[in-house]
Amino acid sequence: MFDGYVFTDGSARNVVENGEVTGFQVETLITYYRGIPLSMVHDIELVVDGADVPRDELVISPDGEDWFTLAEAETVTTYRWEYGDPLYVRWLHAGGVPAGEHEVTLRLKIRVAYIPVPFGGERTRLVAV
Amino acid sequence: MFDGYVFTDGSARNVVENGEVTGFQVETLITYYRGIPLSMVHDIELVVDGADVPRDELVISPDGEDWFTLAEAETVTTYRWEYGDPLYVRWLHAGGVPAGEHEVTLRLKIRVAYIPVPFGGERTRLVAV
Amino acid sequence: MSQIKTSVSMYSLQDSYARHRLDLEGVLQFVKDVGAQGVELISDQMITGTPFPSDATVTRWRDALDRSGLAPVCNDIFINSTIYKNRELRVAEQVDLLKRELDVSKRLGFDLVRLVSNTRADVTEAALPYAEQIGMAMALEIHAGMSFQGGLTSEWIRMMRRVQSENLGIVVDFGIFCDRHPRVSTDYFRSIGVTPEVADAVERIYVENGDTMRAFASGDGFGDVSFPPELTALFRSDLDAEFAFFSTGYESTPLDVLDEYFPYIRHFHGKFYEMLEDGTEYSIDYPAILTRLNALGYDGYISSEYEGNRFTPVDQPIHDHEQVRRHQAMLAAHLNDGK
Amino acid sequence: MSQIKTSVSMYSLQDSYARHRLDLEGVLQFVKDVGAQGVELISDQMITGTPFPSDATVTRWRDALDRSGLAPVCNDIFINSTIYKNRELRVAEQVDLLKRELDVSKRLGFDLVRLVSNTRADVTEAALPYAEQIGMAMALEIHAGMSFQGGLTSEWIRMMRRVQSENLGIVVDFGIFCDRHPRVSTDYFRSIGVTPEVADAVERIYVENGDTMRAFASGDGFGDVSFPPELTALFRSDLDAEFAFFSTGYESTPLDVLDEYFPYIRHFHGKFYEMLEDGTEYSIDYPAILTRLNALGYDGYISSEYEGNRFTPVDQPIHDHEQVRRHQAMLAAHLNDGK
Ligand SMILES: [Mn+2]
Ligand SMILES: [Mn+2]
Repeated sequence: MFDGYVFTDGSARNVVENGEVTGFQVETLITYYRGIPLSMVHDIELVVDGADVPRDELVISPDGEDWFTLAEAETVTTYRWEYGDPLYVRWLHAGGVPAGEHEVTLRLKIRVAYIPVPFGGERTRLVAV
Repeated sequence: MFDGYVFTDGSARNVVENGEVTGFQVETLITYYRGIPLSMVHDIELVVDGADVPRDELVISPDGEDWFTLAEAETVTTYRWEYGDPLYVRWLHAGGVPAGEHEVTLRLKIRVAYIPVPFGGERTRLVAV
Repeated sequence: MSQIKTSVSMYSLQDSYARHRLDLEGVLQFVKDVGAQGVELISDQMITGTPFPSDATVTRWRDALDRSGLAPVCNDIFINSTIYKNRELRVAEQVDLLKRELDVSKRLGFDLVRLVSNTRADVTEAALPYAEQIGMAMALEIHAGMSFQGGLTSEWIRMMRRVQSENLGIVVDFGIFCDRHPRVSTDYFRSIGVTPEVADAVERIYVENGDTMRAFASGDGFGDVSFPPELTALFRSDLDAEFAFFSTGYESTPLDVLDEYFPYIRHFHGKFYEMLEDGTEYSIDYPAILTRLNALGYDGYISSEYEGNRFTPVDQPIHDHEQVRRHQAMLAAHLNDGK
Repeated sequence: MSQIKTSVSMYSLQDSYARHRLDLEGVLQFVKDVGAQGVELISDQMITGTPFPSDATVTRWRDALDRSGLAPVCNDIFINSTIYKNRELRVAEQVDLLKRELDVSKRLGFDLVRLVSNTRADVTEAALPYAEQIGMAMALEIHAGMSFQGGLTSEWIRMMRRVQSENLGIVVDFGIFCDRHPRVSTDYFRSIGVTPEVADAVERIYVENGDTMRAFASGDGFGDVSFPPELTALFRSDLDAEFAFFSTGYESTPLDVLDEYFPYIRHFHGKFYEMLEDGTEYSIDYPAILTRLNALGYDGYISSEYEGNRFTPVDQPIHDHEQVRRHQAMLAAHLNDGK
């Protein structure tokens, strides 16, 4: 029901830092109707051209400045993913993805108050890099 | 240097709840000079008559009312272990330890501000239960 | 003479806000323009930095609220009991979070908060002295799928009846009065691949039993669900079970509960899924409810709470403005029914 | 004319407090009775519920402080950067914790906090506008083993020199002026099994090099330590290495640093390990330091900070009262040296 908020159109890009391509990044809105502490992001999966990105190569950021691995994020209660703001999901991967078209799937799970079962959404896009 | 604060004399006892012996418990003061959030208790080991107690059978409490496994305690920032107050360390073990004398070792490690290496203390006592 | 008033929950405009068709000021202006007298907020949704928004953020909200002339009716709050992956928060921790939510609600100009369903009775009771001290009322939402028969809800209500405080009450969500299963939900699940026979069967069971919550579920919003064999025989995928479970989030409750709980009711969520062109709601008989409320002498607010947004197929436009407009028009047309 | 004043850090009475020989009021009364004019607190140590003590706890402290007539000189604070096992807190999170510590220090009646060594410069600078706003000064402790040459300390001092705020400064701990390695430390480590030849060698290297910090360590309080081969050849256990490393927590720094940093010094920790019967400290030449401070015109406080407690063999009595009494008597006797 919140799939439409997953994986913002046009957000996929290689990340360039100091002239080097250091990774690949997408953005998403929250699959919920309110903002939550980052620690309530339960899981994120990124699939590029059919291959799962290793979980420990993913980092997330609510502001594009401070980045956390998914393991770190489990205790990040002090940074908020605001409703209507993007979460940045970055694959730390030297060289990023090659130029051209790629099939990319983003899956997101969050925890909500008093509900023991995390829920979320997913979306696949063909993106040109 | 703080070993003298580990394992309070006379604190070892079997725990009786509703007429049943449900475990074995010791108390300790902090191996430091200030109070800390419970999450900064890095590790606790209890050895009874030469046998290590399995880590997941240990629970700790700063007040004797709310108890946390060591895994849970990693995120317990809201309960404080006050300086000069006991921490209760309980082995959840039906029947407790048999009546008689036992050699019990308590080891404690905490994390402190800005120091990456946890430190603590240990103490062995012969206790009569 | 008693007079029911209308408000709009900003929840209804969530998609407009998330996709930047409306900002905070725009949402309030819209609510004003559709004729509501009051507004309901979800501070976690549109107040940046909640529960510790900056003074500038609070001032921006209060200035916009003042300019709109809308009454701040209710703030919908949550206790993030699942904030850590490795454990659920203990009572004392939840009490601290609840107090923070009361504080921010007060700063934002409210004197009533809606507690989300399944908020614990012991947590609420422990925070009550603080709520009384700062002048905040706490009202548990009675929401379909987790309404009166739910374990945590009934425990909370027992606490409320025992304690008898002016600062405790309930918010009834009209989703408990769904005479028909919302077809927008069925259509949405069909669009993402629910087995058509499952969709038909769920709709049929809803009709036969009044609702599917009583047929399948525990009333706690999650936990054990038992589907009848004639339904499970049709399941072809997890999505089928998900849809069947999801259908238990609507209830067809007799309006008599309004009489029974009237002394405790602080506010209503005018839940709606689909406003039709003829000015009626597909699932909920608003004229009947309003007639009953006027008979009881209700003089508080009913908030338009649009939930159809989540049943719009991916990438299709969400007509939240039109839906809210129609809903407020319907409330206005029937506000004095039965008087 | 300038006049140095004396205070006692409640740190000195930690064992009396932990073992309930003195309560909070008793500690303050003791400090008053030994002749100090001021008191230094570690709020994490003796103020229950820090950094959010109840109003009752704060009132109890302030009433006892008022009754004692002692001046609240400094509160020693910590930023729990290691609060989570799985990561170190980020700058923004540490800034929030620092602001909380400033708030509680203010509530407790202080206008100066001591930042523990290795507090980050960027964290401090980010909290500075808030400190200025509420009228709190933040002074980094210059502690032996992590003093001027330490990476984080020198970074902090560069920040302090650049920013030039009345609300930034340093607290110098006299542990940086250890002419001799504290023998109570050596004796303690001997009592728990350090190899006697290692104990002798460390003492000898301290004498030969002025201290062992310069001989072995990085000056950051942890991290890379390189022991000379003639020492490691004697190691028989981890305890030997631990003792050798621990010895780098004392420094023999020329008193000229007092001249250089005088404009920035807000307060002193009169560290002591062992007050002798003749009224001198075993490791630190107090008359020389006091003479220099009077020459500079220092008119602030020096807090008695007893650290010998931790070197008392397990289950032996800790003579904190007698040690503090002797230390205050020594300060009184030499307070005007060189004037
Ligand atoms: Mn509702
Ligand atoms: Mn010091």
